[in-house]
Parts: sequence; C-alpha cells; structure tokens
Amino acid sequence: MVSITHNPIDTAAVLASVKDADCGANVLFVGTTRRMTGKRETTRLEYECYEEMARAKMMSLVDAARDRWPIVKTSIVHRVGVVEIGEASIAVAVSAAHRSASFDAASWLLERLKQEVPVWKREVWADGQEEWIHPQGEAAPVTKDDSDRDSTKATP
Amino acid sequence: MVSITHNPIDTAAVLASVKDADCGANVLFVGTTRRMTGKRETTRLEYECYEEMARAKMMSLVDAARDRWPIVKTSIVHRVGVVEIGEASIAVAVSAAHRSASFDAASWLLERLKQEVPVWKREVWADGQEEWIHPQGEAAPVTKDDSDRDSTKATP
Amino acid sequence: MMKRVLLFAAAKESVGQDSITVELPDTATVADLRKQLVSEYPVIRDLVARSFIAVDQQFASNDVLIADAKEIALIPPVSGG
Amino acid sequence: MMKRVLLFAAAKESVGQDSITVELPDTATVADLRKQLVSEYPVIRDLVARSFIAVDQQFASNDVLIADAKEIALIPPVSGG
Repeated sequence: MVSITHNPIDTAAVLASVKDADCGANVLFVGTTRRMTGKRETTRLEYECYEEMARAKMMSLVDAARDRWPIVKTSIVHRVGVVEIGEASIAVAVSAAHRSASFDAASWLLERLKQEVPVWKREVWADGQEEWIHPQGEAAPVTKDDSDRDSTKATP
Repeated sequence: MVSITHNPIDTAAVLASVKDADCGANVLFVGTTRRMTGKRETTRLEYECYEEMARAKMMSLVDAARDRWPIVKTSIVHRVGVVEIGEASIAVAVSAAHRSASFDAASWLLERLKQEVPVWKREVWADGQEEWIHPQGEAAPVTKDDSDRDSTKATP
Repeated sequence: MMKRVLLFAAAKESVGQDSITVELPDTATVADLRKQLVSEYPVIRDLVARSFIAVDQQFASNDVLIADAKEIALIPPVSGG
Repeated sequence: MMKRVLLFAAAKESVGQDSITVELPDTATVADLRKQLVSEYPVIRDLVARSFIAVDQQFASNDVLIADAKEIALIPPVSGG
C-alpha cells in the first residue's frame, strides 16, 4: 500500500496492512513533527508534494526494497498539509519472515524516501519565521554520467 | 514500560506509550507467530518465562540501550502462554529525536532480548510434534572470565 | 516551442506561481531549460542550481531532450518523511 | 546445605517438576551445583551443559559460591521474542 493523504495517519491500520501469516517480523516506523530542533522550537510543519511523481517514486522504492530483501508486504503513507507537533507525517511498515530484513528494508526505505521522493516541508518556527526546507549537500544522482556539471545543474 | 502479559498485546498502545513531543522518530517492532519455517508448518507457539528475572533483564536492556543511543522512551511487552499464528508474542517500541537511534536501539534490543531474557517457546508443529526451542550456538557470556570451561558449563 | 514547468515549495513561493511557461528551441535539452529558467526568473537562480528537473515524473539529466516531454517539473531538494 | 533450583522449559518437562532440591556442601560453587544436577538427573545432562545458572536472577559464572543464594534457576538457552 502506497498512499498520500491530507488526513491524520491511522498508524495501526498501516501496521495491520502488512500483516501476513508467513511473516514473523513486522516493523513500523512513524515519523512525527518534533517540537525542538536544538534550542529552536517548531510550531507546526506544512508538507507539500508533487503527488503523481511522489506516489510513483514510493512505489518504485517499494519494488527496489523487495529486490534487495526477502520482505513480504510493505506500506508507505505520507501525509501532506499541516502536521501539528506529535502528529505523524509518515508511516512505513514492512513485514518479513525474519527481523533483519524488516528492519533493514524499513530503514533503507526512509533513507531513500528522504532523498528521492518529491515531498517538501515548510517549517513554521515558534519565533515567527517560516521557511521551506531544502537540504544542502548530497543529492540523489540522476544518472551514472555526472560529468557535465555547470552552475545551473544540481550539485550531486 | 516493560511488561509480561498473558493477554493479546495491544500494539497500538505500545507505540503510543513511547510518544513524546521531542521525538520525531518512533519505531515499533512486532514479532508474530509465523506459520511456515522452511517447509514445516507451525500450529501455535507456547511461551513460558522466569517472570521476575525476565522483567529485570528487560529493564536492564532498556537502561543499556539508553546509555548507547539518545533514545527517549522505550517499551517492551512480551506475551506468554499460547500465541496463535499471526498473533504477537513481542512488541518493542522506541522513540528518539532522529530515526537512526530509534532503528538501531530497537534492533539491538531484540537481538539482546533473544539472547539474554529468560523466555522460552515451545513449538507445536502441524505434524503433531512438539518441542521446546533451545537454540544451539553462541550464548551470552556470563562474565569476562570464560577460562574455566568444562563439560557441565554452558558453551559460550 | 512553449514548455510549462511545474514549481513546488520555495520555487513556487519565490515566483508566486505554481507553474511557469518558457519558450525554447525544439532541440532544447534539460540544460537549456535550466538556463532559460534562471535567465527569466533570477529569483530562483540558486535554487535551480540545486534542483533536479523531472521529465514525465522521472529525474532527467542535463543532456535529455525535452521536445516530447508531456510534464516538466522543477524539483528542489526534497525534505519529506 | 539444601538448595532448590527452579526449572524451565525442556528441563522442567524432562524432570517432570518445576524445581528440584539438591544437597551440597556449604562451600559449593555454581560448578559444583552443575555436577550435582547432572549426577542426580542424568536426563538433563546435555541441557545443563548448555544452560546458564542464575543466582538471585543474575547469570552466575562457575566459580560463584552459592551458600548465600536466595533463588537459583537453571536457564536453558532462551528462545523468546
């Protein structure tokens, strides 16, 4: 199950969606809006996405995870719009026969999702500032050929 | 929260028990009775524990995990008695500011729990056989001094 | 040819629109599109340099021709999860 | 001295009791207890060799004296989770 929702995420339902009699190991990750970043306080987050591409990217990540690990069922649900402190913006669930596959696949899916899936958060700080978060640094490489760099190309 | 129960585990409650406004990363592991082990079918599992020691060991694992990772809240619930196919025998939940701590601590807690906490399962196979599971191989070392081995001592 | 480019997040906010349309020669590549975007919308110059271009919902490298593209989007560094 | 040893899982099943009581000298160690268990209950010989002894709910190495132990348990390889 891959979905993008404007509503609160039912995390128990996400976990239940990967349940399988042949799986002994179920891992659920829930990402929630955190109050403090260092000494700075967040009021809320607002998520936006490029919906069709985000959904396609999430499905291809699930396929890639299934190629890498013997996992059985996988669900990813991302919420968009306002996500208040303590509320879930993302839930990822993975089931497998054994726990190492579930843990590794869930952790990898989060890692890739945060690099490749077109979803953005706007941080609304308690001090009144607001900003879109566009991380610096390593971005996912587009192709194997990264040779023709110029100032108008994403720095890989 | 550390507990041992004879009743079905409310996994949503275990996840909720680690919720914290300063945690953005919540990991829940749920171990369920798996139907197939290779080509062999399980009918059900029956768990037994040395309750006081199991609880104490789980609490000391939680303390050890908190020393190793910046995790905030941790819960472990182990069920004993009959656990049918698909039902949960164990739930471990960890919350932290960031996901690597939550994933690593949850995975480590499971690993240690399966080596050190006095809980045993009896496998009831569909072919009519029944057996207590006492894994061969590496056991947790008792002390740093493992020198005086003899045939009546656990092989580390 | 005229090509519409979808904008998101800080790019959308800076430009004040959720898409922009640029004129390009039929032989234009992703690299040419980047240059045209920066030239017409200097306010997103730095962000374009750090962004990917998605062509029909796939990340596209700079040498890709865009004449047949049905949907083009500017993808600033993502921050979901 | 008489010492009661709690049994679990296959050990309990093999012996048919959830505890056994063995007589030992006051200077007995965990290693002496192991030998006495095997000698009186040969049915659990192999399992004792693979088990830990817990003294007052702590795993105890073979050289630990057991005279002051309030609760002793034979802990076969665990299989929880």
